[in-house]
Amino acid sequence: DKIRFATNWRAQAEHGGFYQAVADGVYARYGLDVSILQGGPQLNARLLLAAGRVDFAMGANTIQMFESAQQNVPIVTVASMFQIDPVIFMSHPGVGLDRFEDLPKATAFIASDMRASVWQWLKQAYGFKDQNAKPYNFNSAPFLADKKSIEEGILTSEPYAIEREGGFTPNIFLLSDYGYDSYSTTIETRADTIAKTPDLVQRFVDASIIGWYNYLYGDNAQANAMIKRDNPEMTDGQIAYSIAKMKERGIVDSGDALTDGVGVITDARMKSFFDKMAKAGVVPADLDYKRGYTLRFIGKKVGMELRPK
Amino acid sequence: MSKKRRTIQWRDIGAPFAVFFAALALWEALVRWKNVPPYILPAPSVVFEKLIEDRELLFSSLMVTLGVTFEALVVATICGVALALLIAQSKWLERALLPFAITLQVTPIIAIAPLLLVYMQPGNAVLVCAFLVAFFPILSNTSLGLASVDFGLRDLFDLYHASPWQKLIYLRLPSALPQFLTGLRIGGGLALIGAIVAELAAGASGQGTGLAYRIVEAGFRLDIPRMFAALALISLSGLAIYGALAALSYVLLRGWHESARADQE
Amino acid sequence: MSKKRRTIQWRDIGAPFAVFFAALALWEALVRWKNVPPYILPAPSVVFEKLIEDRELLFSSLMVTLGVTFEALVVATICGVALALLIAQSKWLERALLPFAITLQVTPIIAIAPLLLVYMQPGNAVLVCAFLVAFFPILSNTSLGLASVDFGLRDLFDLYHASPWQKLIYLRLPSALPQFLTGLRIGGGLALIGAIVAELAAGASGQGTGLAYRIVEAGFRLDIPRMFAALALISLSGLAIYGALAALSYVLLRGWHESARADQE
Amino acid sequence: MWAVTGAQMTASALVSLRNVGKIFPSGLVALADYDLDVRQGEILTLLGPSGCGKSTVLRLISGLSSPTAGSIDWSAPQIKNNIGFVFQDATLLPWASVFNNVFLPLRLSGLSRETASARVDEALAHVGLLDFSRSLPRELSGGMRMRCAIARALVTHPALIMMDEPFAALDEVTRFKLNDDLLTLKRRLSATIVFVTHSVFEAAYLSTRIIVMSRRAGRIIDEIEIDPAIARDDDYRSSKTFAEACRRASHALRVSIEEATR
Amino acid sequence: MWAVTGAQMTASALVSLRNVGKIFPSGLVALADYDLDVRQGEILTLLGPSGCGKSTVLRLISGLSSPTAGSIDWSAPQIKNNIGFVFQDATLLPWASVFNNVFLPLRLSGLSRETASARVDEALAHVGLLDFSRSLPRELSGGMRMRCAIARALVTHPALIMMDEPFAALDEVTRFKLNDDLLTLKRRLSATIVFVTHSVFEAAYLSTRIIVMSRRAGRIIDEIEIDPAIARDDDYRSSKTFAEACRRASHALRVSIEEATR
Ligand SMILES: Nc1ncnc2c1ncn2[C@@H]1O[C@H](COP(=O)(O)OP(=O)(O)OP(=O)(O)O)[C@@H](O)[C@H]1O
Ligand SMILES: Nc1ncnc2c1ncn2[C@@H]1O[C@H](COP(=O)(O)OP(=O)(O)OP(=O)(O)O)[C@@H](O)[C@H]1O
Ligand SMILES: [Mg+2]
Ligand SMILES: [Mg+2]
Repeated sequence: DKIRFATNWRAQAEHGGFYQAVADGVYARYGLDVSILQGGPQLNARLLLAAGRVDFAMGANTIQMFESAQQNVPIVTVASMFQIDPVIFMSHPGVGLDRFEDLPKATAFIASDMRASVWQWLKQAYGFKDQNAKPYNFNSAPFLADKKSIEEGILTSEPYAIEREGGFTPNIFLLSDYGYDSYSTTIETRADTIAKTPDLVQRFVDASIIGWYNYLYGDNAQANAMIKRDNPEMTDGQIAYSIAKMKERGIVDSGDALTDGVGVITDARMKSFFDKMAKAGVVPADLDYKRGYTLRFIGKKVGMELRPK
Repeated sequence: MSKKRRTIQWRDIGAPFAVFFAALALWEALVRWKNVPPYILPAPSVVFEKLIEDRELLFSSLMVTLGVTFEALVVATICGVALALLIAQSKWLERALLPFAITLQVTPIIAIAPLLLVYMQPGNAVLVCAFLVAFFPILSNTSLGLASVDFGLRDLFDLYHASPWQKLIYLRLPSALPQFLTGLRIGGGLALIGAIVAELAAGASGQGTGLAYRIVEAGFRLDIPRMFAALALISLSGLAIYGALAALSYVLLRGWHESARADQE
Repeated sequence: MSKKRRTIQWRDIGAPFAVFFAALALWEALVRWKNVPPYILPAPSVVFEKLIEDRELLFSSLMVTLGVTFEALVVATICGVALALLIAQSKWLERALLPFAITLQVTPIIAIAPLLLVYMQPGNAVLVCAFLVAFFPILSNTSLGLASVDFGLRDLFDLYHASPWQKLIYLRLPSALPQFLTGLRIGGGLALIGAIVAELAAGASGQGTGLAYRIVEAGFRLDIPRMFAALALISLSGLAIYGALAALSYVLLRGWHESARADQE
Repeated sequence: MWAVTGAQMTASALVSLRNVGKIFPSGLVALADYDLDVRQGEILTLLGPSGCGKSTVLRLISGLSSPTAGSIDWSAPQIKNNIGFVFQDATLLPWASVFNNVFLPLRLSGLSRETASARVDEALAHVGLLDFSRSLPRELSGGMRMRCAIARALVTHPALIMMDEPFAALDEVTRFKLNDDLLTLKRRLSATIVFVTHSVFEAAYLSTRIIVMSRRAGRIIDEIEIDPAIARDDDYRSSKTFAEACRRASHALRVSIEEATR
Repeated sequence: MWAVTGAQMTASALVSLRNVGKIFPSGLVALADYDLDVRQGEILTLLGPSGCGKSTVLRLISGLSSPTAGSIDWSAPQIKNNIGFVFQDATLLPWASVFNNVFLPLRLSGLSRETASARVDEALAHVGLLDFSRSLPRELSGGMRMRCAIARALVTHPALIMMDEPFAALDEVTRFKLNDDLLTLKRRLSATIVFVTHSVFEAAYLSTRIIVMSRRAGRIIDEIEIDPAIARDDDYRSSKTFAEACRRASHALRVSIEEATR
């Protein structure tokens, strides 16, 4: 079957598992001919999914899932490759921004997608303020120039460039350490795809999970070559840094994934996250968020044997 | 005679509205007939409902955006005209300055906004972004206008040894008026665009949040009707700006310039 | 006489270059003196080195961007002129169609690009974005030009019962030429901007990756010298486009239109 | 017997203006209750003080302007499509060469450049501009521009020729020559000519009828007929008929101006 | 004794053109080796076939165009700043009312509207445009536009008046009146006038000197002096002096044209 899968950013190690499954033929073994459509700053992968332009899309976080449920968009999350959302804040060391409690007073460079989601919760939970928010257009120069500022980032990417070009190691605050227990790098598809071809969804989810195991623990050279071909700016150093960070913090393989396999989602964690967001007013408390995901295709311990003991 | 006049006036207003509503009706029909879900293309009626529902939020954002727009347009007009005047002084100045103006025009705001944020206060960075988008058409058109002065009239002013300043006030500026006003009409729309781009690139000026962010946010939320509601407000603002500037043109050119006269008689 | 000529030509080329290099030298000096780190503002020399170093990557990206630019400019020119002609047919058509054109102009591409990708193929979406940015100035200026036909000449053509087509070819188009060409010069720069914005908004068309992406990516990697190298290429392209269109203007208007004649004699 | 008469001859009218009024949007009454017949084959000259409405009458007849009152009727409407008009300003296309300016009416009627070129050259030769056929209007003197406009008006061999002070910018020798050329052409084409001039002598020399208008809404002060049978040559210039026509026209002109300034 | 002479009178020259050449970029030789003295206080008329270079001479003298050869010297350079010029085209500001067009030169010399308004009105009254002072140029007839330009040129009371066929678009009665007005003004201001006309009669009536130019690079064919002491009135028009001046000028004109077409 021909499958189009849209990621949410340019090709990078954070998408490694999917490239791995293409590169080493796992998708092919599952009878899938997958082409990956890489995202970008303006590409709204989930809109493309809703419109039927692609068959699967990568979701960035769980708040987005709540929102599609709220808007009655028939998109369903079927798996989550990351157990930990790698979204972070960075600050300059030694300028009075070394503790998370210090951050709300600083100017915050955040991208508009974060502002529409996580930021709403941060405002309520930690007292961050809208007037401190400045747009982050994926260029850290303003952050480097203003020592009293903080910047959003992804654990596995921005700190690398800042260490190299800025010449210092920034403070890193992984938001999941502060109660932000969203899923990330999810696989989403349309409700009618699930209804009509559940088998196809299952195969895609399984093959992707295997891809991720292989990418993390197996030989990922081919996948990386593919990433670099799709995104020529990507460097080996950056990829190595990303993979190291993913492993170090167990972004993919930790928590529930250790017992039920990569990709797992649990009702309990969904509820915990939903309650936090509802409390923050990010989503209405009466939202039937359960429409937005299904546990039907995961928790089957697929590929767990690939994890080194 | 007076009857004919009235008929024309009715048509003047009626026609565009008729076409406009026809287009909306077609859109509505298409959406309903094809059963297009609202997150792909919302029907006008849905957008309108949303506009009413979210009016407070959207209107306060609109005000922020319009504020930046007007500031940018004023600054762009002043700078565009000033630079055009400077350039018109001599070929030498034109050749020396124009490359910088062109460079500014083609520099992608989105790319340099982060740097602008480094060099200046956020409020100024926003203004600079919006300004950069709007000023070039004003400059170009005013330059053309200043260069298109009738040679006979130029001779007349030379004959009376008019000072450069007098030539400017009494000859070049009135001559350049039609082209300048066209530049202003283009610039008016671009200032609006500029305000939006600037907000995305450098943040809203002041405390509020402009329409740009509302649109992007609605996009992320897949709240496409709200996105269209915001876009509708932008379009209406654009039309209002254009209309106001067109009216200004008409008042200033009526009677003497071909473009503003309906007929010879 | 011929000596005077040559002197002028030397100055024509020399002056802008002198100013340009002076500006670069100042920049270089400032960066060195203030010790500005390259990730905030790279010195021109560093940018130049980067340009040489990354020339293959950057030039192939440049080609992609220029490809989109030219396509967009051609489409914008055709559509802008066609719409201007349509609008010039009657006040009625003008009033009915102009609102749509204005709406398109003020619609922020950056904000709606995600939607465009829903409705069309990425390659087309890119072209539409770039086109939308460039076409309005061409439309506006051509409209002004078409409306500014001398009444005497209009009478002449009426007298001979010239067909609308003949009026167009022999009267209105030549009359509108100066304004059209100014619109084209504005549109040329905007098409370049449009190509860049479009790439950011809708992805590069085709397989290659354009300069926009290089800029964003270099910014993301904090490789600011490369970002400036890419920006420099964009500026140079903008200047080249402007220069080519200005030369075209000169050739077409020389001899009869004030704006292209150095002096009366 | 005087060849100059005041009597109304009833020849067939090509165009009839009846009770024509023209009020400009500025409120200025240029013409009121204006009656005029242009007769087939005549040379009708309008004479009158500056601003009396002569150009307005020409524009109304040719359909370039429409009356705000009254009617304009054509006995042979097809002639409406075969008018040559020399405007008071030369009105040349600034971007086109002299040749192309004169070629324009032929081009508009569908002729190719090859077919037309002989006729264009002939027209240019008549006005003495053959050497300048590749010049742009800007490179011409005022009189040369006007001659170019004359060539353009005559190149189509029109059935009705309207001329608004065509020879005012020309020296007298050239003017006399073009007067004679015009008479020859008229005879060849059996055209009708409506002519505006400020020269009483020119009017008397060329016309078969002179109408003197007053500055007051174009009121007709006098109408002078000159026998078309009289040959127009140097002898005619020294004839009594000519002198009488000049005298009467001058007198009417003076009356019209005195009336206006009163 | 004839008052018309061919002799060179040696009055003080206000401007001297010596060996002046004018070659346009198109390569056309408008003037070659042209010598001319404009004498203080005279009324110099340039006569010549269309395109012979009359307007070019006026533009060279007033400094609007520069010669490609030769020199132009002023004995009283301050007069260069006090020139009134009626161009061959009216050249009015299309966006300004008749009043403002005539006011323009005074405004440029720093006068306020209040101070100037009486003078402007006076100038407008002379050309009969007082009722139209609020009209735009587009609302005027051709002759009215030219009269507006005349008022503008004279409103500054210039010491040197250049007029390029100023009265060509006017009826003869108005023309005669303006001729007399011009003579009165000239006397009042003791101005110098350089005049271009195609009317031999007008030249003979107004001038103290007539220069007839040939179409060949502006070569001077004849120079006719008319005693400035003779009063210019209706009697003069029927005098022998006048007739002789007309005859000689006409003859020279004919010669110049024959020479050119040969
Ligand atoms: N477009 C216009 N708007 C207002 N008034 C006008 C317009 N055109 C002409 N007029 C007025 O109409 C009157 C007649 O004008 P017209 O041009 O017919 O005069 P004319 O007899 O041709 O004069 P001239 O000999 O000076 O050319 C004038 O008083 C003029 O001011
Ligand atoms: N800008 C120009 N470029 C080229 N040739 C020109 C230009 N201006 C005038 N000429 C030429 O110079 C010659 C003299 O022109 P000028 O205007 O002086 O003639 P003129 O004597 O005033 O004629 P007229 O009585 O027709 O006004 C003409 O042959 C004309 O073609
Ligand atoms: Mg007239
Ligand atoms: Mg002349």
